[in-house]
Parts: sequence; C-alpha cells; structure tokens
Amino acid sequence: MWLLKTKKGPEYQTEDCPVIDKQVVASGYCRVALHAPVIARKVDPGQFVQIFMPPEHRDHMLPRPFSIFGANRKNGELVILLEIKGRGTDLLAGTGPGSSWKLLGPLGTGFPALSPASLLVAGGMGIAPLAFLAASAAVPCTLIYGARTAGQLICPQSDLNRPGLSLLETTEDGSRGEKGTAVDLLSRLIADAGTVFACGPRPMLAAVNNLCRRAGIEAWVSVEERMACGVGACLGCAVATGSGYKRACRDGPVFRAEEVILDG
Amino acid sequence: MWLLKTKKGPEYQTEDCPVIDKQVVASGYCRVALHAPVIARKVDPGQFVQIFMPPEHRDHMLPRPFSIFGANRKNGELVILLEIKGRGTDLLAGTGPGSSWKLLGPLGTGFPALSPASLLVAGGMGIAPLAFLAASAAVPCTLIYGARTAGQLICPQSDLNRPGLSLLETTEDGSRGEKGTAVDLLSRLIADAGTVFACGPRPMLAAVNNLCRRAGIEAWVSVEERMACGVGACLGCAVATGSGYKRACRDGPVFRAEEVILDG
Amino acid sequence: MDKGSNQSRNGSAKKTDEIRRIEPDLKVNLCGIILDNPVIAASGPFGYGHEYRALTNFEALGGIIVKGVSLEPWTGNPPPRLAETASGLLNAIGLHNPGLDQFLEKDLPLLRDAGPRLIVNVVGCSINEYSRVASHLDGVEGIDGLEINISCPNVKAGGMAFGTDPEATYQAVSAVRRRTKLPLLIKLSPNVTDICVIARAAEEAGADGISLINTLAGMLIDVGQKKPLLGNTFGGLSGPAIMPVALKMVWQVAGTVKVPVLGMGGINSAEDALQFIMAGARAVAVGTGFFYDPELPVKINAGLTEYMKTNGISNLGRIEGIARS
Amino acid sequence: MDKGSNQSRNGSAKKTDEIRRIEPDLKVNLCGIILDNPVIAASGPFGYGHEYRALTNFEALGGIIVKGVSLEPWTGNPPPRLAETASGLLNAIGLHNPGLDQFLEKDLPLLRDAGPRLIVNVVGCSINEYSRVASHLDGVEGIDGLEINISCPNVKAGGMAFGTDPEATYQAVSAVRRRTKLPLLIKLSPNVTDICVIARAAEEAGADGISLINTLAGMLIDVGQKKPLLGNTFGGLSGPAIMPVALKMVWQVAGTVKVPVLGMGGINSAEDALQFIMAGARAVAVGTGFFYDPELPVKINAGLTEYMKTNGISNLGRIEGIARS
Ligand SMILES: Cc1cc2nc3c(=O)[nH]c(=O)nc-3n(C[C@H](O)[C@H](O)[C@H](O)COP(=O)(O)OP(=O)(O)OC[C@H]3O[C@@H](n4cnc5c(N)ncnc54)[C@H](O)[C@@H]3O)c2cc1C
Ligand SMILES: Cc1cc2nc3c(=O)[nH]c(=O)nc-3n(C[C@H](O)[C@H](O)[C@H](O)COP(=O)(O)OP(=O)(O)OC[C@H]3O[C@@H](n4cnc5c(N)ncnc54)[C@H](O)[C@@H]3O)c2cc1C
Ligand SMILES: Cc1cc2nc3c(=O)[nH]c(=O)nc-3n(C[C@H](O)[C@H](O)[C@H](O)COP(=O)(O)O)c2cc1C
Ligand SMILES: Cc1cc2nc3c(=O)[nH]c(=O)nc-3n(C[C@H](O)[C@H](O)[C@H](O)COP(=O)(O)O)c2cc1C
Ligand code: FES
Ligand code: FES
Repeated sequence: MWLLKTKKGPEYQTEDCPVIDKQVVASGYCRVALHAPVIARKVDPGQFVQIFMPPEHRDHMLPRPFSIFGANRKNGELVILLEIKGRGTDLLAGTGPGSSWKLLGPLGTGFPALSPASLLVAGGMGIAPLAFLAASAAVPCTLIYGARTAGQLICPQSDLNRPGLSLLETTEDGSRGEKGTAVDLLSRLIADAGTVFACGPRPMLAAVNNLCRRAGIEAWVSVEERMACGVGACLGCAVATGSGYKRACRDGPVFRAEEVILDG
Repeated sequence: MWLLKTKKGPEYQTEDCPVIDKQVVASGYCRVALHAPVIARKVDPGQFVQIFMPPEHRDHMLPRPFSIFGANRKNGELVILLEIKGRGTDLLAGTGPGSSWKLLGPLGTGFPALSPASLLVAGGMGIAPLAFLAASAAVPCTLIYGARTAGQLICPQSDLNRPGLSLLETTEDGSRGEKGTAVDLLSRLIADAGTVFACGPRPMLAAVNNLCRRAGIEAWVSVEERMACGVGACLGCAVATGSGYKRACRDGPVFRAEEVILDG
Repeated sequence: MDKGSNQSRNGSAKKTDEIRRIEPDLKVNLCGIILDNPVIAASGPFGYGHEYRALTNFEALGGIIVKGVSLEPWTGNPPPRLAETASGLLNAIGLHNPGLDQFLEKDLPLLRDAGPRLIVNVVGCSINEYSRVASHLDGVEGIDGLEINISCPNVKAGGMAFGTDPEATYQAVSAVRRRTKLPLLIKLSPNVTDICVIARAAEEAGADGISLINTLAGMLIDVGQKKPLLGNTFGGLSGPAIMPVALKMVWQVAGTVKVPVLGMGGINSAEDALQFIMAGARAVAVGTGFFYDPELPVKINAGLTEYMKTNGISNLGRIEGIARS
Repeated sequence: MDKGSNQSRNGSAKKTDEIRRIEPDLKVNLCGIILDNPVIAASGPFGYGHEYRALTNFEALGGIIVKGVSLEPWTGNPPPRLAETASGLLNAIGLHNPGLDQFLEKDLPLLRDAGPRLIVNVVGCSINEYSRVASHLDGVEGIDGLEINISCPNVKAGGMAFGTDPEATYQAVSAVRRRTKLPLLIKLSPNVTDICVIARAAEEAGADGISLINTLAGMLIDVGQKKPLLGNTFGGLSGPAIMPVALKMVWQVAGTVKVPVLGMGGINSAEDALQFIMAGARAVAVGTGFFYDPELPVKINAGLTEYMKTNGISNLGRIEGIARS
C-alpha cells in the first residue's frame, strides 16, 4: 500500500479546532489555546501547524504557519503563541472563544530528544518551539530567552515555570535579566553545554552556529520560511543548505545548524 | 464656483452610519435601520444609497446599491429592506447593532411627486422605494403589492400601515390577497388611475408600460443595474433608452416608462 | 447557477422529480484519457501527489498532473519563493524538481495505484530535453499522458519562452510528438498577445489537447528592504485573482482548436468549474486552491453533481461550450 | 515599509528627530507636467472629475486624467457592463463618451480651476481620429497634457489594438506627436507578449511618458443563463487582483525607456504606491480604488508623507527606481 504511514494513520491531517482560550499577553501578542485532540496527541517539539484563514477571507490564500508552543496529550489542548505581524495574524487574533480554527498538522521535522546539559537559546518569538521542547524534556535543561527590551519578553512566566528548567533572561537594554543578547550569554555558557537548540532571527542563528562550530558543539536550529502547502509538495519553502535547497516544512523547520546556510 | 450645488452643500456624500436596529423579516430578508442624519434629511423617494463593503472584505470591490425604504428627517433614521442575494448582501446581513456601515448618498433621480389617484405597483423587492414613496405622499394613493406566494410578501405590515394608503396584495398562488399577478390587478384598476409608479422585475415593468401606454396613462419605473461609482462618473450602469444609453445611477433609477427599452 | 435551478424547481414539480432521478455521469474523455470526473490536480501545487494523500479524497480527482519533471534535477530559485497577493499567490519555484530518474524511482510508485489518471508535466530548456523526457516516459506503466509545459525559457532562442512564439511552439511539440504515443497536452503561457496563434501551432504539431493557463507574470517589491520581494525578482500569479483572464483564454482557444481544452486558473468552486466547462473546457484543474482548501475537489464534484441533477444534465458533454452558442 | 522605519527609529533617537524635521516635498515632474503630488486619478472610473467633487479631496490629487474622449460621441457597450471578481472588477464600458465637443463645452469648464493638473485621455479607432482630437486639444486652456489610449481596436489593421503591435504604435504616436505640443503620455495595454517593444516604439515616435497598465482582458460566464455575463462578452480586469502584473510591467518598461513612467493597476495603499515608485514610476494613478474608497488618494498621500518623514527622504526622486539597483 502506498499510504505513507499505514499503521499509525496519517502523519498529519486537518482538524477543526474550537478556540478555548485567548489571552493578550502583551500588546500585539496573544496566547491561544485550542481543542485539537488529534494533533495534540501526535505533535513533537519543533513541529508546527498551518492555520487556515477563515473562508470569508478568501482573498488571503495561504494558511499561516505557527510553532506548537504547548500540547496536552490528555485533554487535547494545543497552545499557540501568536505575534500580530500582518493581515493574517490580525484576523486570527481578532477571533476568540466561540470561534473555530481549521488547522493542518502536525507538520515538519522537530527537534531530536534533549540530552543532559542541553542549552536552549530563544530570541523573541523563537521562544514558542523551545518552551515546548523544554516542557517535554525528560532531563533538566537551561533556556536562554533574550529580547531587545523587557516588554518583548512576552512569554507568560507560567508557561516557563517547569521543574528541571533553569530560565535565564537577557535584554539588550538591561531592562530585565542580564544586559546583552542571548548570544552574549550563550558565549559565556557554551563551554559547559551538551547540545544547543536555537530559534530566533536569522542573524542570531548564524551567531549561534558560529559559536557552536568553534566550540565543537552540536547545534540544531529552527528556521522560518514563507510556506504554502506545508506538506512538502509545492517546494515553496526552500531553505538553502550545503546540499541544495531543502523544504522548511518537511525536511525542517529544524535542521542541524551546520547544514543550513544561515548568513546568505 | 464649480461645485455642483453650492448653496445646498453637496448633493450626496459619504456618511458613517451606526446600525441601530436589524430585524429578520423573513428568511433571507432583513429590515435595517441606520442612523444617517445627513442622508435622511436630503433623500427623496426613489433615490438610493451605495453601501460600501467593510474594509476587511476588500476582495469585494464594489459598494452595493439599495433603495431607501424609509427616512425620518427628524431623528435621522434611514431604513433599508435587504434581500440576501450573494456575498455582499450576506456580509451586510451578518452584521447588526454595534456595527457601522459606510453609505454614499442620497443618489439618483427619484420619483416625481404623486398626483391624486396615483397607482403604485410593486413586485417583490420593488416594494422598497414604493413604500417610501407612499409614505411621503401628500395625497391618498393605492399600492398594489404582488409576489409569487405569501411568504414573499416580506414587507412588514407596520411599514405599510399609513393613513391614505390603500394596500392591495396579490399572490400568484392565491396564498394571500388576490390570486394573480400585480399586473393582472393593475389591468383591472388602470381605467381609474392617475399616474402609475412601478418597481419590480423587468418583465413586470415591461407589462406595466404596455398597459399604461395602451391606456394613455403616464407611468414611471425604477430600474436596477449593476453599479460601480453610483455618482454618474464611470458609465457602468447603462440603461438602454430610446435616446441611447443612460445612467441608472444618475439619470435614473427612476425613468419615464416609455423612455426605457424594457423588453430588450 | 441558481437562476437556472430555481426556474426548473418552480416550473412543474413533476418534471423536477423526473429530472432529479437522473444519475449524472461525471466521466469525461480528455484526449483519450478517461477521467472518472473532470477535476484534475494542476501541476505544481499538488507536488507528486502523495504528500496530499491524507488531506484530499483521491476519488474526487479524475486525474493528477504531477509537478514539472526535467531530465536532470533542477535546483530552482533562491528564496523567498512565495508571496501572497490580493486573492492571489505569486510563486517563483523555478521548476525545482528532482529529475526524471528520481521521479520514476521514488514518486511514481507511490502514485501508480492511487486511483486518478496520472499525467506527467514535462519541463525542459531545449527541444532535446523535452524530447528525451517524453521518450523515457513513453510506455512507462501507470502514466496516462503527458502535459508539456512550454512556458520555460527557450535557451536557444535567447531565453524567450517556447510558448510565446508559434514557430518555437510548433518545433517543440512536433519533436515531442515523434517520441511518444502517450496523449499529449500542451500547457500554454497566458503572457502572450494572441494565445490562439500559439494554440493552433501546438494543434498542428500534433497536440492531443491544450492546457491553460499557466501563471501570469508578476512581481512584488519589499518596500522595507527596497528590493524585489521574490528571490527571483519575477514570479507567476495564480489563484482566484486571475480567473477571469483564464476563462477568457479558454473561451478563445476552445473556439479555435478542435482538440479538447483543459481549463485552469483560480478555480475555486463548482460554479467556477461550470464557467470553464460552459466556455468550452473538457475538464478543469485546481492548483492554488489546494493551499487553502485541500478538499476543494470534493466540493467541486459535489456541486457539479448537484447542478447536473437539478438541471437534468446526464453528462457534461451537454454543456461543454454551451455559453458560446 | 515598517522594517525600514523601525530600523531608523531604533537607531539613534537624535538622528530620528532630525529626520522627522524634514518637510517632504511630494512634487514630481511628469514629462513636463508639474504635479503637486504623485497621485493621479486614472482615466475612466473618475469620469470627468466633477462627479467626485463632494467625495474626494482634490488637494490629494496631483492630476486628473479624464475618461477617454473621442472625436464624435461613442455609445459604448450593451449592459451589463460591470462584474465583480475576486479582488477585481471586470468592466466593458466600451469607451462610452459624449465626444470632444461636449467635453469641451460641458465638462472642461467644471474642472478647469479644480486644482489638479488636467490630462485628457484620447481614444480613437483610426490614426486620423486620434490626431484630430489631439490637434483640437492643443492649446486649449486648462489642459496640461494628453494620454493616448492605444488599446482601442485598430479598425484598419483588422481590429487588433494599436497597442499590441510596435509598428502600429509607432505610426499612431508619431501622427499625434505632429499635431500637438502638449506633453504626451502613451497608455499601453498589458495584453501583449513583450510590453518593452511597444514602449520603445512609443518613445521613439516621440512620447514624453508611458502610462501603464490598462486592464487585463477577461470574461465571466453567467452559469444560470448559460451565456457570457457582460453584454460585450469580454471586459477588462482592474483592481488589486492585477497589481503584481502591473508592477512587473512598470519595472520592465522603466528599465527600457528614458521617459518617465506613470504606473497604475490595483493601487490600494501608500505601500502599493511606494512599490510602483521603487520599481521606477514617476507618479501613480488610482482607478478602481475610487469605487470602494473615494478618499484613497488622501490616504496614499498621508502614507507617502509619513514614509518620507520616517526615512528622511526629502523628495521622491530619491527612491524612484531604487529597487532596481
Ligand atoms: C515554521 C514556522 C513557525 C512559526 N511559528 C510562529 C509562532 O509560533 N508564532 C508566531 O507569531 N509566528 C510564527 N511564525 C511566523 C508566522 O507564520 C508569520 O508571522 C505569519 O505567517 C505572518 O502572517 P501575516 O498574514 O500576519 O503577515 P503578512 O506579512 O501579511 O503575511 C504575508 C505572507 O507572508 C508569509 N510570511 C510573512 N512573514 C513570514 C514569516 N516570518 N514566516 C513565514 N511566513 C511568513 C505569510 O505566510 C503570509 O502568507 C512561524 C513561521 C514558520 C515558518
Ligand atoms: C437602484 C437600486 C436599488 C436597489 N434596491 C434594493 C433594495 O432596496 N433591496 C435589496 O435587497 N436590493 C436592492 N437592489 C439590489 C441589490 O443592489 C443587489 O441585490 C446586491 O447588490 C447584490 O449584491 P450581492 O453581493 O449580495 O450579490 P452578488 O451577486 O454577489 O453581487 C455581485 C455584483 O453584482 C451586482 N449586482 C448583482 N445583482 C444586482 C442587481 N440586481 N442590481 C444591481 N447590482 C447587482 C452587485 O452590485 C455586485 O457588485 C437594488 C439595486 C439597485 C441598482
Ligand atoms: C506553487 C506553484 C507551482 C507550479 N508549478 C508548475 C509546474 O511545475 N508546471 C506547470 O506547468 N505549472 C505549474 N504551476 C502552474 C499551475 O499548474 C497552474 O497552471 C496555475 O497555478 C493556475 O492555476 P491555479 O490558479 O488554480 O493555481 C505552478 C503553480 C503554483 C502556484
Ligand atoms: C470602469 C473603468 C473605465 C475605464 N475607462 C478607461 C478609459 O476611458 N481610458 C483608459 O485609458 N483607461 C480606462 N480604464 C483603465 C484605467 O484607467 C486603469 O488603467 C485600470 O483600471 C487599472 O487601474 P486600477 O486597477 O487602479 O483601476 C478604465 C477602467 C475602469 C475600471
Ligand atoms: S510549503 Fe510547500 S513544500 Fe514546504
Ligand atoms: S454606476 Fe458609475 S455611472 Fe452609474
């Protein structure tokens, strides 16, 4: 038979998901909890979902990709951290409990399992997949969470408050946590690191990669690209790698840092 | 100065109008009351407004034209009778009190003043401008209101309950009022008619025109055309007349029946 | 659509009942390829098909046209390759594909027994490349036809696409025709002054059918960066935005050639599909629609069936090109 | 747009303050016509201008291009003439217009002192017609330039539009050039294989500027009636749906000719206008936008001013074509 994974059922699928909770966590950011039992059961840290635009807004053709920020296999809750960037995120953020979102997922190749002494490095919205990775970890780990200023450390503390997780915050202006960038802090801690997992703006990922390569430490990064299908069909989400273009949605979004051409 | 009507201020303008009441008067039909003091003050029977689509639905380019069904100069209330026909009317009908519609109006050339013994003939949604005409009349008049079946006589009775107005309902299946069409009834009453005013489907208007011409009675009809600007600029709303194409939005929508080529 | 159905409903109840008893047959013959229904996955968005297996009911697809296949692997364009526009999508994938060998080894086996008829979209930069892919695919089990995408730049003719010049079109199609007995659809670019001249050249050269339209050339600029948004500067516009343009070209070509036409470009509903069929298309393809609704073919089939029942139409041949008369 | 502004805001607060003090000058010189700002009303939707007097603040219009004027009155196409499409508008007005005499007598006096520069869009079915209208308008008080719409069918050349053939374009433009000293914009049709060839022909024949794009050819079918929706079967597609196609043509033509380009097609915001300017347009025109937002020019001007202030740009010449480098 030619189904991709016959025994487990399909890897991914669409699911109509009632919004069960929406909190504005900072101006322009919200945390949305959805009832998505099928996707929540399957998802691994680093994977993502595509959220379809409501059908009455068909002038917006493309679904929008969002990392899984949290998933509760038992009660089927799936959590997304959403930054309003343009029309699509604005539309989504404008709905709330009582409405339903159509999701496609879980999609993509997530992070490998955490080894002891793993160091997680999140810049800005890069917190979303890493918070989920930290929460799913079987071993203790350290999470560096950096932003320009305190107001941009928008992730609710309650979502980072896990046993075994040491949280280190940095801000460039020193308004919260250590003064400096997440990479500055990483460069001080890297000597003791096992594996490094990073998500954030491209320049940050490039810096993380350079640090890790010099230190001889394994590093994984999660990258963003514009997407259409989300399932590896259209080849729209090309990421330049040492061995040609790969698909962010299927071969990634998580790649070995050394594999991706990050400063191109 | 080159303003069209300097003394009275502009003939028409845009106005943001809060929806103050919406009633579903039948399945697929609603009666919407808006607060539109500027337009309500100026509007004459037979004139119409263009309603802009909400800006978050910019995939729908064109405003939608609606006859004025009622206007209260004193409290600034403007009433529309709306049939859900497609995406635009569906969007409008989906909003209610609390929202605001952007209107452009009053537009077009309305009906001339009623003379005694005027006969008004409304088919289906053609009731909208004629109910307003009847309500504004200084003299008694008769309104024939026809539809296929009772369920399609959707105009609320309270809007037709005016002193001096005799209402005659007809349905093709006899489920309410007289059995037959509005034109059947007109043909029986036409001998005593002063002027005839009609609004409804094209074939009905053509029949009205034929009857009146044979009886030598003056007749006015209100016609519908697809519109874009609504103000006479784009020439999109062409109506074929004996003297070439005229603009439904500016030269009409009310024309002398003999002027328009109704069965073309 | 509704006007027609209302009329028959309000006509005679008895007649309507009889009409409703008709079991519509959605089968169509697209230049020798018998499709169970007229809805096809357009080349590109649907990839090599198997990626959509969990999302799209394949029974609603009469056929699948796989993503463009070239002789050797093509790397495609630098990112970004995608941008959303008003009711449209701009893409510059650059025909990125793993090449013929990998298609035959890896993708074809996953699709061969999937159900829908299988059509391979062929791309190349020279007549020789087109011909060699076509000749390799001739007789391969599970392949029902070829769609030759002549919108690629013609390297010999200075980079202008084959599909913008009737002479180059004739040459390319004749060459491919000699190398395969498979039904041959020729896919045309809409970026031309007169699409009928190109369609006629393709027909004379032996095309069994014409596919149209491919994407409209377009671009966007990233105002913040002060440079073109797409890595490739230019891209192709698809989606509902282009539907009226596509419909007009289908109408014109269907009135020009004798071979069947496969219509596509922004199809978004059964009503859109009916417009293409009434303009003269034998079958229709959905591309961009998969991105926002992987179940679109199911909805289109349901809508077509409903329309045929309501209007007493037993097969689509009865309304093919009917708006032309 | 935002990226740029954020960067400078986050850079040095002092520098930002200095930048903010710049008073942007929106004036542009469109082939000798000095526009107070680069936003023009495109020919057609805005009629003869006076109809919009109560709806649009004319100070936000650098110029008005009036609806196509022909020598004699034209009756135009049978209705329906309009249909809405996804993010677009299909129209088949058929250049209905009251003719030159009535324009001069009735419409021009209402617009002469309105403020914006006045450009007359000229239509004709033969070179002779174009030339005669141009020569009548030469020297008429209040007229600042002509826009020659060569997308009309060329009756002598079998009905193909002048603007689809470089030779016919050259002939028509040269003839008009000889008859007027007014600045001459040539308005091109996008329905061609290679717009640059046409633009070059127009430039060589003496055009002072190129206007583009006119509408894309399209159609719709009324499924209920089983016939074309528009009375004229075919129409022209405009609005945001076509914006990426328009932008690409402006980009190409601005890289080909030396005369200034007036860009239009689906412009819907200051950001769209900036895309056209960065692609190489000297000024931009708004058409379909008036139908859904008569105040669009005001918003575009406000957005341009804000952008220029935030980014320290004193005049638009600094960013004209900047995305090309
Ligand atoms: C794997 C992945 C995970 C992501 N996780 C999150 C998350 O957890 N939280 C969050 O807030 N955002 C996340 N993003 C980014 C988010 O998808 C974009 O911000 C969003 O699509 C912007 O849509 P818009 O309509 O608001 O913006 P617009 O600018 O109006 O979008 C226009 C188009 O560009 C695309 N686009 C624009 N920016 C991006 C981008 N950075 N990445 C991908 N596509 C983009 C959109 O898909 C859309 O089609 C993620 C992106 C990817 C690829
Ligand atoms: C002068 C005038 C007065 C009208 N008065 C009323 C009224 O009082 N109540 C009411 O319910 N309807 C009235 N209509 C009809 C109403 O404008 C249409 O039903 C409505 O525009 C359909 O929009 P839609 O998006 O729901 O339908 P769609 O079919 O999705 O509309 C598509 C496009 O076609 C146009 N269109 C479709 N049908 C018509 C039509 N019959 N007339 C004009 N444009 C059309 C719309 O403007 C729209 O741009 C009037 C029309 C005119 C011209
Ligand atoms: C992402 C993407 C990739 C495409 N790739 C191909 C291709 O490989 N070969 C081809 O002939 N057409 C390709 N096309 C064009 C489509 O097959 C189709 O002709 C066009 O998109 C119009 O249809 P639509 O509006 O339904 O998408 C592609 C289109 C898109 C959007
Ligand atoms: C209703 C309508 C009428 C038009 N009439 C003319 C015309 O008379 N002459 C002309 O050159 N262009 C005409 N055009 C084309 C516009 O000027 C413009 O080139 C085109 O619509 C693209 O711009 P837009 O998307 O902003 O409308 C017309 C367009 C519309 C929508
Ligand atoms: S988004 Fe289609 S392949 Fe990745
Ligand atoms: S709608 Fe524009 S002239 Fe009537």
